[in-house]
Parts: sequence; C-alpha cells; structure tokens
Amino acid sequence: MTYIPISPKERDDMLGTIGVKSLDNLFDAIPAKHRFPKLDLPTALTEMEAADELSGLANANENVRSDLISFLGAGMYNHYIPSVVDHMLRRGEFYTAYTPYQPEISQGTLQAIFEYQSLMSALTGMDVSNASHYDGATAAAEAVNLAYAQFRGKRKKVVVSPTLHPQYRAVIRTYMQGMELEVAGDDPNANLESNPNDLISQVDDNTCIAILQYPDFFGRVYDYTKLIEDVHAKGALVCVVANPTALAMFKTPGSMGADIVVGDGQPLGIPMWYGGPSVGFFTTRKNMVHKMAGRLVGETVDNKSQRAYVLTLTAREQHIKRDRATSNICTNQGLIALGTAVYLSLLGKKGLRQVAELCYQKAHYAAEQLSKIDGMGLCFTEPFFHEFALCVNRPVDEVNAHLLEHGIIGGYDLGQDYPSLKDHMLIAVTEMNTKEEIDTLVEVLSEVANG
Amino acid sequence: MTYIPISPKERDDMLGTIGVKSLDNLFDAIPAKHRFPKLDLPTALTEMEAADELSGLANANENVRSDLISFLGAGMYNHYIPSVVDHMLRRGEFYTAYTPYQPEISQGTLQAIFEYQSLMSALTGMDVSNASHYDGATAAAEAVNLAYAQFRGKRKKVVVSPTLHPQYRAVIRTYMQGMELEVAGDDPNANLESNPNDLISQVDDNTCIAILQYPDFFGRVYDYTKLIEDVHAKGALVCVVANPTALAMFKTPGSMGADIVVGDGQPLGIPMWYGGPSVGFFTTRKNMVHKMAGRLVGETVDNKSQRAYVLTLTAREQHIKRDRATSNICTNQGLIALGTAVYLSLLGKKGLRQVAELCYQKAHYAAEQLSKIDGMGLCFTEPFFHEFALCVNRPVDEVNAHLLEHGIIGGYDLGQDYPSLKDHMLIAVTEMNTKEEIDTLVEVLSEVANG
Amino acid sequence: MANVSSTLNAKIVEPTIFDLSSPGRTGVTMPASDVPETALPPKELLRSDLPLPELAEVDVVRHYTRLSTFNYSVDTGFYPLGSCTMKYNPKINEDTCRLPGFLFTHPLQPVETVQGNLALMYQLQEWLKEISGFAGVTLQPAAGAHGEFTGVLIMRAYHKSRNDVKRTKMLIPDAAHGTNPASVGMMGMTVVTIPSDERGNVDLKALEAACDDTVVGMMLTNPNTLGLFDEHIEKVIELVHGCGGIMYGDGANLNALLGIVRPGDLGFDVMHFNLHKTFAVPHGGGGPGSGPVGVAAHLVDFLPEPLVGIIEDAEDDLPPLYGFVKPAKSIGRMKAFHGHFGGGLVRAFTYIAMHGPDGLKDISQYAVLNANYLQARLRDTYKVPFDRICMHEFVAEGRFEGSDVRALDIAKRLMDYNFHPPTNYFPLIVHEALMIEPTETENKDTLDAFVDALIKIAEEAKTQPDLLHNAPSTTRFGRMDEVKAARELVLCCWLPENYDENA
Amino acid sequence: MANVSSTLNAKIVEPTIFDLSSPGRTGVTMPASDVPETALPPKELLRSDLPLPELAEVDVVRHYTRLSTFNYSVDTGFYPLGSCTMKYNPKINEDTCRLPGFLFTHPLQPVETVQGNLALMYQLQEWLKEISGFAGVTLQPAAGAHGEFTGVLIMRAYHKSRNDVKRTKMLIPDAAHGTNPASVGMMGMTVVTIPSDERGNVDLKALEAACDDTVVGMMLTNPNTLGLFDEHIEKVIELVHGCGGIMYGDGANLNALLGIVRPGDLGFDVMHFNLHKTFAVPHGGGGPGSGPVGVAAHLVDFLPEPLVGIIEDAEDDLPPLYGFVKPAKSIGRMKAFHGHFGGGLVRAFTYIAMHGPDGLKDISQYAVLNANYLQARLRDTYKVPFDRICMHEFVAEGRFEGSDVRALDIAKRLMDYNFHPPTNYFPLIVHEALMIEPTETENKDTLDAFVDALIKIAEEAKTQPDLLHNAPSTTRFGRMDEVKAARELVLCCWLPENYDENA
Ligand SMILES: Cc1ncc(COP(=O)(O)O)c(C=O)c1O
Ligand SMILES: Cc1ncc(COP(=O)(O)O)c(C=O)c1O
Repeated sequence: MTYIPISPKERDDMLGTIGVKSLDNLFDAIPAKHRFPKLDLPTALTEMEAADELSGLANANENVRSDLISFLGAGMYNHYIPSVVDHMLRRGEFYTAYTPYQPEISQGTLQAIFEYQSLMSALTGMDVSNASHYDGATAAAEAVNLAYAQFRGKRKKVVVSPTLHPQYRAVIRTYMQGMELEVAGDDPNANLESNPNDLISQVDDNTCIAILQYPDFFGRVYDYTKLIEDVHAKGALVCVVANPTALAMFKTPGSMGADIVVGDGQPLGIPMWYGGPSVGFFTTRKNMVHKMAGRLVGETVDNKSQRAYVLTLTAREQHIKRDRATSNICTNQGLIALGTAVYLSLLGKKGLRQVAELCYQKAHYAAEQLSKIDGMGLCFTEPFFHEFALCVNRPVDEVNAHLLEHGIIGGYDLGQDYPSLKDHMLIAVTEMNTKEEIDTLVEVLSEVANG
Repeated sequence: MTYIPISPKERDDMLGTIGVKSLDNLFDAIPAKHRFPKLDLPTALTEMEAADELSGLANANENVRSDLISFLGAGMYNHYIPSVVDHMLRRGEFYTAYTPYQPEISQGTLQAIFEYQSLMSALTGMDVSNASHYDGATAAAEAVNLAYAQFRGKRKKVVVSPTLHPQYRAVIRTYMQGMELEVAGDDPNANLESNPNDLISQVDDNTCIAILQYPDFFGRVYDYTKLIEDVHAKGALVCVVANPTALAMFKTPGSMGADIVVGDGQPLGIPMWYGGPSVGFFTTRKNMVHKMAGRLVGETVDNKSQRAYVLTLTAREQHIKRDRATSNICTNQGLIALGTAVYLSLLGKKGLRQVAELCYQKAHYAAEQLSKIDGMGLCFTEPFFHEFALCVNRPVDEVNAHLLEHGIIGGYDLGQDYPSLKDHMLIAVTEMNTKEEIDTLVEVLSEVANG
Repeated sequence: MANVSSTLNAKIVEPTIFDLSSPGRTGVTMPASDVPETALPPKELLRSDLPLPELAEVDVVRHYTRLSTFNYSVDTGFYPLGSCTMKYNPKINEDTCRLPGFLFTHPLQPVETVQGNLALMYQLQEWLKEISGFAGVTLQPAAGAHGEFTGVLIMRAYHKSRNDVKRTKMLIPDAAHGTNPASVGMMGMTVVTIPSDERGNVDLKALEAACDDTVVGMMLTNPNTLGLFDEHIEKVIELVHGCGGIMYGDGANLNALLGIVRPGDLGFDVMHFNLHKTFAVPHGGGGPGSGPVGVAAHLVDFLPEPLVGIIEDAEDDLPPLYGFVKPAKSIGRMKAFHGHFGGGLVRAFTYIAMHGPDGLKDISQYAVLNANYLQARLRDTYKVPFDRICMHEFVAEGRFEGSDVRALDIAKRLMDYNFHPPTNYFPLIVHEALMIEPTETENKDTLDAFVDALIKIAEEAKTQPDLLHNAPSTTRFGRMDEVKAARELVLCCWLPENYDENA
Repeated sequence: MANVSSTLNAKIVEPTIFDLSSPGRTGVTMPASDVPETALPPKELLRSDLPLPELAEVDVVRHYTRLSTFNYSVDTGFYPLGSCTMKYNPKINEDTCRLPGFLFTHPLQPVETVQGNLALMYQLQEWLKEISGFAGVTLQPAAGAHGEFTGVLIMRAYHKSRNDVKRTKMLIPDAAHGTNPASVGMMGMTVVTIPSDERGNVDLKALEAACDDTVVGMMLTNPNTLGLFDEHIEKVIELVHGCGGIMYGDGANLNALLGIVRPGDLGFDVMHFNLHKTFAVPHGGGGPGSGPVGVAAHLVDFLPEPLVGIIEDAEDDLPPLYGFVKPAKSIGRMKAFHGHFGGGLVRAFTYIAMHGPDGLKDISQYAVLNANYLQARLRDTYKVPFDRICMHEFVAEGRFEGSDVRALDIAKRLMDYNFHPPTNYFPLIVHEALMIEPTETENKDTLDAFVDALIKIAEEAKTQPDLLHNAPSTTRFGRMDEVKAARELVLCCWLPENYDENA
C-alpha cells in the first residue's frame, strides 16, 4: 500500500468515528451478489518491477530517435524538442493541478494558458484562441459545431476538402452523426490536381462551413483568399486546418479571411508519443467568441489591483449551459498547451521561422533527389512545405518493407485513402533528418527502383 | 548565443554607459601578447546536436541496467533508486541554489540538510553529523585530520586496518603527505584471516586514530566493541567506515563506541554514475563537534518566532579560520545529501531494513551456490553482509573475460591489492540481482571451473 | 478586445512572455542547413512578420518556474475537489511514460515496429474490461466528456442498427454533471431530467413515468454526484432496460468501486472511465485526460475504430502479433490516431500493474473510508442534506442559519488555511454545495487538519464573517474581478507597438 | 544538544520528516525475496531498532516540494553572488548527465565496456588543457578546495623530488579566499600574507621582500577577489619563479578569461578549475562541485592517479582504446574512483561542446560587460574602493557616511526586492564589502532592475534606515537568531519519544 498512508491503527480509529465495524461494512448499499468480485488481474508489481516491465515494453518498440530513420508525417511530426519544455512540464505545480477553477491559487496555469492563447492568435493571425481542444481532428469537428450553432441549425451541410487529412475527415463524419449533417466534398476519388477553388461548386446556401487544410494533406501550399471570399459570398464560414510550423513561414489563414483556424499543436514541442496526447488549437474571430466551445482565459485584476487571469465567458460551457452548450468539452489539453507555449517562447520569432525553413529546405532537397530516380517522381508541381507525394511505381507496402530492412520508415501509403494514388507515398522531412539520412533514403529507393 | 540574452544594441548601449568603445577594450589590462588566443576546440554544437553526441557517448557504454548483469561492488553498489528521488532533485530551487549563506531565502536547503544530519545520526548511532564530505574516502581522511587536531598535532601515527577499502587507504596516504604522518597497519601482506582485534598491536601512544571498515572490504561483519575499547585505552580515537545499507540491519558503530563514523552515501539512492558524485557522511560525538570539518546546520528561530535553520559554528571553517581551519572544505555534496534524505524518507524504518535483508539473503544464496562449484570456494567463514571473497582458482581477469562474454560483470579482482588473494574475486549481490541472474552466474562459473 | 489592456495600471506580479520579449534574444539555437539551398516560394505565399516573443533560455525557465509557484497542486497540498479525484499521482508513472521507446514512436509506424505499444494497449483493454465487467473497451476517447459522446453515439448507432429510430430522449438525473446533458445536446437528442428522492437515489416513480419507447437510454453516475450509491440501482436499470433503453454509466466516480462492484455486473451497458481520475493520470492543470469506454457484448461491434487486437496468435516461443482491428459496425473514429497513449495509457497501465486486484480494492476502500471519516467529523458543523454512509465523496451545505456567508466564502477562506477548496455549487440540487472528495492518498493527519480548519471557519462565519467575505487574504492573489474579465474580454496579449524599433 | 529542542513554542512552517512520520507508512515497496531463506546472523551483531521516519510517497513529495519553494535559486531569479559565478545552468545538461549509459555504469567496470565515459573524460582533459594553456589535467578533484589541496600537494612533491626540502612558506595575497590558506594549513605549511596595493594589484615590493628560497610558491586568484586583473601579473610570476617558487592560480574566476587569456600562457604552473562556476555545473545548494587541476609540463608527472589516456592507438576504422594511466611520480589518489563524472564532467563537457571557441569567448566578454555595466551605474551611489575597469565582478562598499546601515542590511533588504544579495564581507580588505558578480546570462532589464533597487535602498538607508535593519520583511522567513543556534546546538531531530506506541 505504497500510496495509501493510513496505518491499521488509524484505520480502526477512523472506522470507530464513522461508527462501522470494518471497511467492508462501508459497502452495504451495494447489491450483495455483485459485491467484492475477485478480479482476474496480475498481482501487484513493486515499483522496481514495474519500472523493469515498462522498460521492456518500451524497448520492444523501435523508435525514430535511436532505432530508425523516419520519413513519416501525415499529421504527426518528428521535430526537435528543446530540453526546457519537459523541464517545465515536470513542475508538479503544473501537472498535478486541476482546471483553474479557483483563480486565486491557479494563476500559474491561467497566465500560461493566456499566453498560449496569445501565441496561437499570433501564429494563425486570428483574434482569439480557446484554451485547447483534444487534437487537430476534434478541433476541426468542433468548428463544424460552431458553424452549425452560428446558423442556429439552419444550415445542415458541411463541405470538406478531399485534401483534408483522411482521419480528420473521418472524425468529422463521426461527430456529425448525431446532428445528421450532410458531409460533402469528402470524396476520395476527387480530382486531386484540380484547383482548390473548384471546391466552391459544393458550397450552397445550405452550407454552414467549408473546411480546408493548409498546407494540404499532400503538403501543398495554396493561397485560399479567393476561395474564402467565394465561400463567404455564399454565406458560409471557412475553417482552415493548419500546420503550426508552416505558419512560421507562410501567409496566415487569418490574413486570407478564414473564420476559424484550427490544427494540431504536436509539432510545437510535443513528443509524438504514438499519437497522443497532443493538443488541438482553435482560433477564431472575436465576433464568434460567444459561440466558441472550450475554456477561455481572460485578463482582469484582483482585489489588490494586481493583473491576473480568470476563466471567462463560462456561461458558454457545459457546466452552465448543459444540453444547450455548443460542446460537451470539459477536460482539455492544458498541460500540452503549456508545452507548446514553452516551446514557442524558446524558439521565438526567429527560431520557429528557422525550423520551418530547415524543414522546407530539406524536404525540397529530398524531393529533388528522389525525383531523379528512374521511374519515381513527384506527383504534384505546386509549392509545398515539408511533405510531398512521391510516385514509387510499385506497391508502397513492398517499398516500405524494403526500406525497413535498411532501418528506414518510409512515407505514408496514400493508396489507402486515395485510389488514384495507388503506389504513391507521402514523404515528410523535418529538421531532424540529416542530409545523410536523406541520401540514404535516395540510395535505398534507387535500389528498389532498379531491383 | 543561446545563453547570453543581450542583443547587439543593448551591448552597445552598455558599452556607452561604461565608456569604452568595444568589448575588446574591456581587456586592456591583459598582456597584449597573450590576449585573445585562438582556442583549438571543435566549433559549437547546437542543443540538438549536443543531445545526439552525448547519447552516442552514453550508448558507447554497456550499462548494468539494460546491457549487463553485474556482481561488482567494492565501494559502489547497484541499488534500486525510487523514482521520487530524482524528481525531487530536479527541482530547480534545489539544484540551482548556492550554499545557504542567506538563511531567510534558503530554508529549503537548510531544513533538508538538517534532516540529512538527523538521518545520518540515526543510521550510525552517533550524536552529530556534518552537512557532508566529498565521498567516503575523503571523509575517512578528514577523520584523521580531526584526530590530528584533537591531539593538537602531538600524535602522529594513523593505524589503518588492512581490510579498509584499498582506495580509501590510498586517499588517506595522499592526504597525510603534507603533515607527514606515519600510516601503519596498511599492509597488503597482512594476515587477512586474523582477528581484527590483532590490529591493537599497531596502536601506541603516538597514535591519534585507528580506522576500521564495517562490514570490512571483504563484506565481513565483526563486533568491534572490544577493539574500540582497547584503542581508547591507548588514548586514541576510532573511526569506523561503514556501509549505510548494512547499518539498517547490523549493530551501529555508535553502539560499539566509535568516535567517528563515516562512509559513502551512494548506496542510499544515488546512481553509481561511473563513480561520482556521491556523498561522504561524517558523524561523530558531540564533544568533538567543534573540531569537525565541514558545514553544520542547526535549529533556531527567526524574528517571527518561526522554527528555522542556519549554518552554525561557522567559525570552524576556512572562510573564518583560514590557515588554522581543520579542513579547507567549502563546496560539499549538498544535492547528493538531499538525495539520500529523500531516499531514506521514502524507504523509512521498514523499507531500508528490507533492502538490507534482500541483499543479505541474495548474497548468501549466491555464496552457497558458488561454493558448491568444484574448485571454487569462499575465502572466509565469518558472518558477512552482501559481499564475499570467492576463490576461483585461476586468474580473475580470465574468469571475468569469460563472464563478460555471457553479459556478466564478475567480481572485483582482489589480487590487485592483496597478493595473498591472487585468483580471488569480491562478489557483491544486491536487491537488483534476481535469482535467475545469480543462477546464471553460477552456471557460467561452473563452465569455467570445468572448462 | 482592445489592443491595449485596461489593466494598464495594475501591478504586474509576473510579466507575460510578450512583456519579457526583447529583439534578438533566442532560447534555442538550431543547426544550419546541411543541404543545398532551394529558393523560397513566391513572396505572396509567405508571411512578412511573425510576432512571437523573443526570450533567452534563462528568461523562459524563470518565467514558467515562477508561474508554477502561483499554483496550488496535489504535489503541494490537499486538494479535496469533489468529482475530480485529485489523488496523488505516483512519480514512477512520470518516468515510464517518458521512456524513449514510447515518446518517439509515430502512430502510423508499421505495427511490427511498435509491438511494445500495442501489447500495452491490448493488455490495458483487457484489464479495464476485467475491472468494469464489460465485454469490450476502446481506449480512443480523449477525456470523460469525449467518452460520453462516444458512448451516446454507440447508443444511437445500436438503436439505428435495429431500425428503432424514434428514440430521441435521454433520461438524466438532476444531479448529473453538465457534460452528460451536453453530450446529449451535441447529438440533437432531448434531455429528460429525472429528480432525486429524499435519500439521494433516482426517484423511481419519476423514472418509471419517463420510461417509454422513445427513450434512448439513461445516463447515470453511480455513486452519484452526491457521493451516494443508488440503493435501487438494480431496479433503475431494470426500468430502463424494460423500455428498451440503454444504461450509460458515467464512470467519473469509479474510484469508489474498484474491486467493490463491477458496473457491467450491475447491468450497465456502456461506461466511460476517467483514467485521469481513477487511475492517477495527472490532471495537468486542465488536461489531458483519457476517457476509455467499455461496453457490454451487444454493443461491442459499435465501438470506435480501431481497437487493438491480436492479428497473429502466439506460437511456441513467439508472442502474438498485435495490430489494429475494426469493429463490424463501428461508429467511426473519435479522434486522430489511437487515443492518449503516452500521457494517459502508459501511466494508467503502470498504475494498475502496481496495484493488482488487492491494491485496487484498497484504493476504493480507503477512498470511501476517508470520505466517511470527514463526513462523520463534519456533519455536526455543516449540514449534510443526504446523510448516510457515502462512497468516495459527500456533499455538505456551505451556509449557516442567519449568516450571509456562502459556500464561495468558505471555499476562499480554506485557502488561507493552505487547503484547496472542495467543489462548490455542484451538484445543483444541493444549496451552496461543498462537494468533498478526499481520495485514498491522504493521511489522517491531513484529514484532521482539514476538519479543524472547516470547524474553525464555521466559527469565524459567526464571529468574523468579513474574514470569509474578504478571503483569501494570505495568498499571493486575492479575489478576482470576474465581471471586468467578461466585459472587457482581453483574451490575448501582443508584443509592444514599436517593438521592432528596438532591434 | 538537548533531545528536546528549545524551539518548542516556535511556529512550524514545515514539519521535519521526523515530525511527519507515522508508524506503518512507507514510501516505496520492495519485492519479496526470490531466493531460499538464509538465517540472519547472530542477534548480537544486529541492531534492534532503526529510528528512521515512516512516510508515504505523497508525504515525501509534498514535504520536499514545499521545502524547495523556501529557496531562492538561479531558476527563480538573479543571484549576483560574487566569487560564485551563479550563471544559468542550461537544462540540456540535466538531461545528458542522466542518460542511462552514464547513470548506471560502475567505476570498476572493464574499460572495454565504458569507452563512452572514457572518451568523454579524455576529451574533457584535452579541452581543459587547451582552454587554460596547461600541459596536463586531472579530473579527479571533487571541488575547488579539493583542487587546491591537490595543487599544493603537487607543489610539495615537486620540490621534494628535487630534494629542495626547506621550502615551507606559501605566499598568499590578503584578498584571497579562505580555502587558499586553509589548503596550505592542511599541509602544515606556513602562510605569508602579501598585501594589495592601492590599485588592487599584488604589492610588488612586499612580494619581492617575501621571495626567498623557503618559498613553496604563491597562490594567486587572477582576476583577484576584487574582480581586478593584476596589472603586473607577468612581473608577479617572474618574482615567484625567480626565487624557485611555483605559481598557483585559483581558477575560481576563470569565467572572466575564457578565450581572453590562458593562465598557462601567463606563466602559471598549477591551477584548479571550478566546473561548477565557469562551466555551468549547478551548485546544488552547496555542491557537488568539480575541481579539475591543470599543470605545466614540469608538473605533469606528479598529477594524481589515474588519468585517462589512450592505451591502444586508433587504427584504420577503429577508434583508440581509452584506459587509465598512472603518472610517473603521482601524489596518489585524491578520492575514490574517478572524480565527479556524472554530476560534473558530463555537464561541463556538454557545455563546452555547445560553446566552442567563439562561444567561450562570448561568455567572458559578456560576463565582463555585465559587471562593468553594473559598476558604472552604481559607482556614484556605492563607493567602489578600487575603481577601474573590472573583470567579471567588482566589490563596492555597503556603507554610507553618517549612517549605521551595514552591508548586511543592504543584503537583506535586497531580498525584499526579489534579488539574491551579493557576497558580503569578502574580500576582507574592503570595508562592508558587497561583491557583485552578475554573470553573462543576465539580461539588461534584470541588471537595470537590480541597479534601481540598490539605488532605492541607498535612499532608504538615509530616509528609513529601519526598513533595512529589519529587512527582509516580505520573505516567508525573517532574520535568524544565529546566537541561539550556536549556543543550543540542536543539530538533529528524532522520532517522538513514544513513537512506537502508536503503531
Ligand atoms: C461526474 C463527471 N462526469 C463527467 C466528467 C467529464 O470528464 P472530463 O472532464 O474528463 O471530460 C466529469 C469531470 O469533471 C465528472 O465529474
Ligand atoms: C576564489 C575562490 N577560491 C576557491 C573556492 C573554493 O571552491 P569550492 O567551493 O569549489 O571548494 C571558492 C569558492 O567559493 C572561491 O570563490
């Protein structure tokens, strides 16, 4: 009973105060036939044994820092995480606190989240950010909820770009089941080379929102200004799902006129952790703040005239609005949001731009070298950031199996989601990939091409 | 310039305030011909590159947690370190503070060290503990300094048991060079099976101190009460160098009458870290506290009547007493001492005893199994703790090379220090060694014996 | 949302990172590029400025370290926040979840390269099934509310799969947590509120009246938010099942039931776990959590995709090959990738592994012991409206005859005694509610000190009520102007206007 | 040393772990034995009781977390403690030194299995040689003072090896740190104190007079403890060498000299480094430090054993094999094993690797810039007795005409402004010394705020001296009763008298 600090004597004293004979008597209200089941679980490990067991499991993986070279992205990216990030997240005062309901003794969390909101607004070019959503995909789904609420449920169609991440599209579909919204545009057989502006053909006056990705799932960077204007002309909102690293370099969706900008904050100093937890950022225009889901920190003063922060506009949330709340979100991704704030504070203006440019440079070097391989080639010609679709002209799983033998995790198999992209992989390159690694990839893929 | 937060503009402003033209001009006092040497060092690594480089070096080692099974002790032991220890040591407020010279804003360190002193007194059975020495060996050497001072330099002989750790004996010899003390008893050819009481023959009225080890270097546990009485009868002091884990189980040197009890605190929750830093504990009787070297924390109150702690009896120390101080020690092992306090708080009365008994049980199992191997055998018959000398009847380096091929680090080669123990190794077993590991050792050594 | 905050004249205890910024500083250096240079894309695609703050590493560390000291936390004291299970979070979990093998694996890696992760997830699914008595478990949901939404989607999909399409009403007790009705609201379903009876149980009559063939099911927290185990739980479930409804259990209060009773055995059909409550995943100042959902056999096919399954059986010395499987009628994906693996699942796995069946039962027994002990010592001072043996928490009233002191005042005054206050004003059915959940990780000394403080405060409420109205007075920050925050809506800060001119 | 503390009626801000103990608690569980049981040794050899405290994990974590918050530290603020180089300690060093390959290697492992450690040590020896201009370096000493002792032993051994046995006097300037004379005291040598001249340099006349054939050598800190570079350093060394003496450099102030000048080039023969000052090893609330010693060519043979050397040269693709070597006339071992490898050497190695030659020079240039900036801004308010361009620190007087305010009062008052005070009362040759060392890791905003506070305090000293006499008033703890501590000598605490009866 390492974590239970009550001795047998204390227990008996306490039972005496309560007036029951034994611990078991505290549970008389529970139907006797189901009371005290024998659980078929392994017997308890001590800390020393558990540490060992978990090391064993972790070592049964091959990780992309010490075991494998990776060119896998598709929504999660292997970036360098400065040491300070985790040092700050390990402060017990941060990670063992609850949601800051009592602002007098929660200013650490509150100010940090206020800073996170500010950083996200600065990155996306939007007015306001909430305190976080679960991840990029759920943030995108919540954008639909916002839009649906904004039009008081009168517009029931959601237009989703086919170049939005397939898993994000899946989550939006799941979320929309209850409301029975029509999801359009989400077509794996769509023409992926067409101008993104063509999506406007799907938007009608029953449409509450159109959702685009930036850079798109294939890494391509488009200026969506015109498309957004056109969607606005139909009376609908536009949500842009953005990669935050790309935002250090490329025009903000805010400046293109987007109403909502969301995305996954994982690239900002959060480990991939086999997929989570990461953080979904959610930013919008000030006129929509009352419809926005999630917690919100605002600046104020305390009774000593000190600048301070509180959770504000809480009347939007489930604990007050109950079934009429836009979302049921309660626990969010506070600590991970803090992690991104620490990361952005460290990198700052110049550092984040530098990371983005390193990704850009290395991805373009890789693309250029790979496209020289006989029988392989880039799929698209548009400007791209740090991911690109490569035609490998044979089944991607075979190619990846070969790469794995050389200690390389190849790109994401695009044929899974897009029949027209059979034999194509999505390659991601970050600042973590050295030229040597890229050259190795090129070399092994050349073998594949020739063998 | 990651760690230098001054921009070029700020630098120029500051130079202006100072009234010099350039940074270089700040160094005009330095002989021109040696000013600004070009250092032949590798160019700076970024954090990301340094993390990689250091991982490479660390991975170039084989460690005794995941790579090798170890039966090596001889002064440093592979114990389990509960997770909490390092979590507490990672608190920036602890590790980035200086020596607590300003008690109003250093109560964290001061109270922790006070607790450390209390824990060490409880473990050793002594009245007082200082705030730490560098390690067990230097603490033993400082015991000699104390004794030398106690007799005002009149007694110039130090009697050292031959069963004191060879490196500790070496350090004592080094330390005594300046004072030109005579070091006696320190004889590698001594009869190691003789009764420890025989050491009394070396003690005379020129002797200021006798130094014993408990358990001795070969793991043997003796009751030194009689010997200590006899040394006292000659007017000399006795210092016992103790293993702190053993003190959870065995009679305290304090109760045997020792004047000084020192030792290395590494077994108490400190990683082996290739030999350091660890911590030397130093405890003594209250009547010798004024002669004791090192810092000392005492209880007091502040001006709000709050219980508090301060560095006390500082007049003993170098910054006041200068050339008449017993020791020159200034920086000690504060953070490591804190680590041992956290460890002991976690294990407590029962936990530390349990660790000691696990070591005892496993060592005795190993000894019994190993002594059954043909041609091998235990060297001594006295009660022992968690180390024992095993005769392997062939060169230890050959045996160890064979063990290493099986992923095992064998025992310490005793022939290095004791000619009579050629072909003997000192085997240490702790709670970290499973029965399976011990059985593997037995199996491989049986092969050696038969092969 | 003025660019200039109206708190301009306020004292600044700790500047923001934007306040601290100075041109040219940076907190980390990145390597230079090692590849031949490619031209940047056309300028029209690029942003011209990036208004992020610039700080050195030391500035960042000091800033966030200082901020952290403004927080109350479990690591610094007693945090009896009802419904939140603020138990101590063992430090070993912080280590295991940071093992490089977990930190640096990509969610889309070939399954052959991540068998450690998958084995852990598979095992955890099995363990949660065994603990709860359910037939299937998904680890995907990100938090409790996300689990609720998942569960309600499954309930809807089940009815729909049977063409039972007129069910649109969800029965929810008046004491329920806000996320329950909100989850239903997100589905376009209607909430029917069921009152509680005078012993804090579901009012059976009202329930019976509401049960008809338009009922999707019922969402019940049991023990409920009063900390009481429903004395007619089997009857309640029978009624819901009787009308074709599905019984949803809000597992937020599972800390009372480990090894005590399995919700599945009682007849619950769906339940979410809060790994960040029951299984010691730290709350992180608001998250992340982890909200797996367990379902009975008839609902297994509707679970979100993917689940972890065995895709090749174990053979001789070879372990099984774990991989992903898709339930036949899956509602789809709840989020990208596989749930909160690192932050949630690894910690919870470690925690369960270190407890085993007996340790889990200890948790609940001592959680309930501690709550009852507090209740017994406090009931003479604070009215406990539903006064019987409670489970892991109980609710008292924070008001006194003839005094204008409110629960909020008591909460704030507790801060002066170095305690975190209980949950206030929830559940809604208790006046001036103080919802107290001590958890099993607190010792008797702490509980006694907390009781003493609350008794002292009750006295102060009579003799010096202003001490309470003005509390807290010993904390670094005092009461907040919440109205100002909501009216002015300053939701972010920026670099100063002429920032770049200082470069 | 009464068993019962006389602070019995004092308020307890945080109980000790002994106060917090309660029978039966434990903070960690160990596995049961997996081997057949052996009988314990005879009872006479065993202890009957083990009076250690008993706490649960949560108690231990809260206790030490709370204690930590009572500390001022570099991670929470500016710490301009002269002579201590309280620079920011990069967090990456905390990670590299905790890599399992470093943590879990035994100092006596076969060298073949620890080539990573040995390569690191070898490289660090080489780097320190290059930085300082010495021919050999030992990494063994545990701290600065330990390095001094090592150095003096080497000096003695050198003279002795030449049969030059009448040398017993060590020349030490009056401004020297206490460890210098104390190191000499431990050797049974005599200290001859050399005064400083009016510009803060060694008084050449006095030095010349002291130099004779009984001189072991001179121990000099340069820049000295006034923060001043000796303007006649070459002359000083010439004089010492001229009489056959050896020149020892106290490297505590090396933070001023990286890439600026190499002590070896100036003619120093021996010097200790303080890795915990110059190379950002954290001070740990008092240690551990790391005090490598560098020596000129003629002293290399006397270095402590063992050093790290190449025992098999590199060949083709094979790296060299590193191992231990023993200098021919070694003074012996300074401590067990190989120095502060993990806590000191790995961190310092990381730090140097991340700076390179230009980064190291930046350190010293900016350390000196910051100190001169503070001196320039403060000299009109606080008298700077030796007022010229300083190096990385300077010393001002903490007293004012006609005021009874002392340096101590100013130091304490600085705490109210959230700063750690400078070093007081050292060096001894300045009245009411305030020794200020800002280091290079502080920004101009911090320096300006510090200056503003000191100027404000100077004003307060005139107008409201009691503010200073009673300072600090805003910190959790106030001034201490040091006399009581020394008189009562309560140096440890125990479990309560009848502790076990509560079991
Ligand atoms: C009873 C109850 N249900 C549901 C929730 C929602 O869980 P989460 O915050 O993890 O989304 C909570 C959380 O506070 C709760 O107390
Ligand atoms: C000038 C000087 N010399 C020597 C020392 C002693 O160094 P250490 O504390 O590492 O033993 C110090 C430390 O404060 C110092 O400032």
